[in-house]
Amino acid sequence: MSIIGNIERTDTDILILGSGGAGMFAALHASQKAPAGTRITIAVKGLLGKCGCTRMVQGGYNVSLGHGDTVERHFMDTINGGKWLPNQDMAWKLCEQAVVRVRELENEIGCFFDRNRDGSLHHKAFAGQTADRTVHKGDLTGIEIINRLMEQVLSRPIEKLQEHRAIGLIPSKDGAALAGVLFINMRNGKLRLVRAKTVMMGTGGGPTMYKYNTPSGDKTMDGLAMALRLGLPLRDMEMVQFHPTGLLAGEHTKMTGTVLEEGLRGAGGQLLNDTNHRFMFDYDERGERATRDVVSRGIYAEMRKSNQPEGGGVFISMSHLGPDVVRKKFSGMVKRCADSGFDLAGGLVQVVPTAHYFMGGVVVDPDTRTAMEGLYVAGEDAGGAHGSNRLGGNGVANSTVFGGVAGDVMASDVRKMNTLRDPDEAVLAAEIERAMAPLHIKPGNVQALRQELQEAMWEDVGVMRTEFGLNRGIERVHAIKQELMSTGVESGNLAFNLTWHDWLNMSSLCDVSEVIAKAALARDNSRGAHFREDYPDSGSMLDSWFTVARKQGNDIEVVREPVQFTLVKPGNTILPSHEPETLVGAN
Amino acid sequence: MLDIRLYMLQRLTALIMAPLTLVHIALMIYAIQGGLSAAEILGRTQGSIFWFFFYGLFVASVSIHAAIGLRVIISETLKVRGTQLTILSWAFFLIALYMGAKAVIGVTLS
Amino acid sequence: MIKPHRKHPLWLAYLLHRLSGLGLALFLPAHFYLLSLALNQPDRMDKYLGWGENPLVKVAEYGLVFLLAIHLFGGLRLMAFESLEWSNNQKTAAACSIVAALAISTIFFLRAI
Amino acid sequence: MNSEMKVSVWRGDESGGFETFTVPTQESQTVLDVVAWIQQNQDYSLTYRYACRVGMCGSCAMMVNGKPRWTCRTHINKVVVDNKLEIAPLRNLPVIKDLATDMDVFFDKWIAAEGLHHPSSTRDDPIEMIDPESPNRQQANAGIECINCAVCYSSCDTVNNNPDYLGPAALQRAWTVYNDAKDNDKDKILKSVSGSGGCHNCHTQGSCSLYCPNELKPMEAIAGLKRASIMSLLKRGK
Ligand SMILES: Cc1cc2nc3c(=O)[nH]c(=O)nc-3n(C[C@H](O)[C@H](O)[C@H](O)COP(=O)(O)OP(=O)(O)OC[C@H]3O[C@@H](n4cnc5c(N)ncnc54)[C@H](O)[C@@H]3O)c2cc1C
Ligand code: HEM
Ligand code: SF4
Ligand code: F3S
Ligand code: FES
Repeated sequence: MSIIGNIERTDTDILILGSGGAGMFAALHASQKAPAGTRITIAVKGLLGKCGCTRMVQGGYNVSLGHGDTVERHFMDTINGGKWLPNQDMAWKLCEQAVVRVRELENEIGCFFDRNRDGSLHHKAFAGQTADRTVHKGDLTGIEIINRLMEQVLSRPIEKLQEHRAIGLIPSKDGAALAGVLFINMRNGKLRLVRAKTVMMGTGGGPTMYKYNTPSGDKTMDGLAMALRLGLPLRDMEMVQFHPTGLLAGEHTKMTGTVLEEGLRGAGGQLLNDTNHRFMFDYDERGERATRDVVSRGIYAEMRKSNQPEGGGVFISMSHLGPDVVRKKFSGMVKRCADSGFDLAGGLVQVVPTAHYFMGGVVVDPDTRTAMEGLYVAGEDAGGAHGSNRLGGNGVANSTVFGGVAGDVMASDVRKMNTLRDPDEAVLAAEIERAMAPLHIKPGNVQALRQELQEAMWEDVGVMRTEFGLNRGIERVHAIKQELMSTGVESGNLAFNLTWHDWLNMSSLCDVSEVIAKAALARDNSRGAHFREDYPDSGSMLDSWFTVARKQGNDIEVVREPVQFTLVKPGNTILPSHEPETLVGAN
Repeated sequence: MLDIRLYMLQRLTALIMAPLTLVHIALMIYAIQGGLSAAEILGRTQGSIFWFFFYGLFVASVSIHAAIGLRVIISETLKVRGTQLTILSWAFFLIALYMGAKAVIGVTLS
Repeated sequence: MIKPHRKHPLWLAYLLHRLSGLGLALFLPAHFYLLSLALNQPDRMDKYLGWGENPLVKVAEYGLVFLLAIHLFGGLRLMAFESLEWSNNQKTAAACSIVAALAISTIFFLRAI
Repeated sequence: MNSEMKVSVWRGDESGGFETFTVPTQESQTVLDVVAWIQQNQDYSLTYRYACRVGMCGSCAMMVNGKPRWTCRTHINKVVVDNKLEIAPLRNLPVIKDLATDMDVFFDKWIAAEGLHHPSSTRDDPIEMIDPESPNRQQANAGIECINCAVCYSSCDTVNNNPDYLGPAALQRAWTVYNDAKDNDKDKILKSVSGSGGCHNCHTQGSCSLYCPNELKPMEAIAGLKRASIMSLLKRGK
């Protein structure tokens, strides 16, 4: 226990976890709105702005700013895309505030989104939308957004704690509110407790417990695991979005799982199986242009059929469009494939569905408040805005909109909070103990366990699910977690000890994996990203419910809560009656 | 170590010297061809206002130009900074200017 | 030894420009000193110029003009790049300036002999 | 290619040294994969940094055989010579441990160069109409895709020689902002790039443009700043 006396303790007023769209906007808005003298701190697992997924956004940002598009239309698309599971008030706020946020990004932050020749914003059409709505900067939209945000944050008096990994949310003594956050300063391996009046968590979820996944390497569900341990309710945890075309280049390379952009299929890219058959039309009349979930399932089914021992994927073929055309139109993708040794323009590139986005998250209200006073959650860590499926382009809209909201709300809430709260030392001690545990046992191979977990989740809790598979998955995850608890890490030098962090990553991933599997088991129908082979039906829309999971003792309890149709009921629309069903292709 | 003022001065002097240098080189080629003696050189230049201004301008420019150039090289390779660096560059400038002036006067005026 | 990241034409051009500038700057005072001798001791100056017949000195002179030419053209190249709207022909320009420098000094050298 | 390679990896901080590992070669293998393999299989204490693994975050850059590169996008076929590879932390930045550097100075200079937007309107105003083909916009676009990987910064010997020098990435960013029609404080930018660490220190070494993995041209951006600052000085005396 002596270590608890040894940890560093510092204070701030507003503490922000993560530097994605959510974290950056929270920091900026807090610094704009908070009373003078308010201390603002942003803590992040990597370097400020250089980690997380917002930076990796390719396609763009959904905003109803042109072509006759309206907030109402954006909202309806979001609700339909989420198969009526979204929290409608959150979805509305998302669509409404996206307009403000994009203007803020352009006018105040300095982003430049692509323009039409006449100088107006260029919008493109993402799948599942009834208007050309997505603004973008080429196919590197995230870099533009995060770099500009980063500049603004760096130029303000905001304290930054880089390579500070949050490992525990520490409640106050009475348990009524949050007192602070426990970190590992990764660079020197020392622990640090930061007390704060308000904390916003924006660690970005990230379904990296799957064999194939797209998010950045630093994302390992730490936030949701921390919220789970704190006893907070998590919703829609079964909802994992797979992107149909992740690069398959072998298990030994980090290139595997990374996204080959949607546009390839949109432009006419063909998916072929190992007998050279163009199979997507066997599953959907739209062929390769069907929605993400449909194509992912098609590919998955095809992979299962071919049953290759190597676990090979299917092939994407572009060459029929003319290699030179492809090279020109998709130069970024062609170069990226070439860097891992593949010829996208002229040859075949192997692809697999890859875990891309996590719709589930902490239950929050539209102001990002959680069940615990002092804790706010925004971005991919928060559940509700997308329901069972996220539209392409709504991810970054979500994180930037609600990050900004959190910043505003915290700035006003701190005014009412006079003092910092004292942490519950018992919880603190337990969290320290948990993090230090692997340092006291015999070192083992953490990476091997990560691979096992990723296999288990891919096979049993993946693109297509069954009760049998899910139960087996839960058992496998349990066994792996147990194995992890007896696998240690060399403790000679804790400074920047990546293997220790691999261990902690695994711990978070195991905890959340179990919740995903249990929520998936609870949902005995197929909605959006969640597909049950034993319950292919979507269930009644009018009786839609969402899952809420929370930790009860050592168990995970999953309950169903009815969706409140606060703005629109299934079968209805809020669009005026004369509005056409879709505007795409109309202008 | 090079702010916009010094940068401008260095480029400006370089621009001045460029044509002067070309003429000078051409002259030397011509002179050497004919086999050179001190008297010959002096005969050509002494008492000529033109050559006085020609070489005078060159000397002034080159002293400034080379002093700034050396200043950069010294600071970048020997990590000398601040006042020390300023003193060194001025010293080189003044010495070069003094010696150059003496030479020009000797060659053209006396 | 030249570090790997430095092995490319533009960096070598930079090095050349710096070395030639340095060489010139060191030669300059000596040169001025020599010229001022013309005023006071014309004999000694003649003696120096007499060395001009010495092949070693010829090589040295060749070197000096070479330095001047290199530096001149390198400097013009630099200023052109900096002040004209940029062109993609940097490397070519660098190469040309060296060739031109060589040509001029070779002419000088040949004529002197 | 042989089925194994000898990889020398920098260990410790600035006063550290190289340690050699034997790593199996694979078909699709990047330098980052090599480093990760060593950490996961041979030496659990090896430190390196990466995030996106697809060339977007700019956090994985290292010196590979003495040249700065993004490692997640560098196939080993491009760099392995005689089955040997040498990997070190980026030059010109303080080393924290092994292959991870402290990038704070790099970003401090980014801000010091005024490489950030100076707003001329607010979130309540409409989005400005901007012709994407206008010359200014073209200039701004040329450098906009910088991922701040610091490859250029570590390739530049002027950075190495002059600790005040803002460096190619920061200056390129300043040039981008300078050309942005929406930016409201161009004088501030010119002022901040005209001081003793400013653009005029660049000796046109060209390594920045040569090594930038995104094929950006900081050297040309810096020349642009030199021009703009001189023009402004001539025109307005500031
Ligand atoms: C390849 C790819 C392409 C995408 N393309 C699009 C697109 O075109 N359009 C779209 O709308 N969405 C897209 N998305 C989704 C979108 O990127 C995310 O939804 C969104 O950016 C999430 O933002 P965030 O702020 O919640 O999290 P992130 O941006 O992921 O940031 C999370 C931050 O938290 C930090 N962190 C994590 N754990 C800890 C910890 N324990 N302690 C401290 N800090 C921690 C991370 O390091 C990081 O800084 C894409 C995602 C990926 C992976
Ligand atoms: C003849 C015409 C000349 C031109 C056009 C010229 C041009 C230049 C230019 C543009 C630079 C800046 C280089 C940089 O910033 O990297 C420079 C540097 C320099 N010049 Fe000249 N120069 C000339 C003559 C001379 C002469 C005669 C001398 C010395 C006697 C000289 C000495 C130097 C020195 C020492 C430097 C510094 C080199 C460096 O910073 O790397 N120059 N010159
Ligand atoms: S200019 Fe190129 S090399 Fe330099 S930081 Fe930007 S992307 Fe990296
Ligand atoms: S390498 Fe350095 S010197 Fe200038 S051209 Fe690039 S910044
Ligand atoms: S890991 Fe992001 S650029 Fe290499």
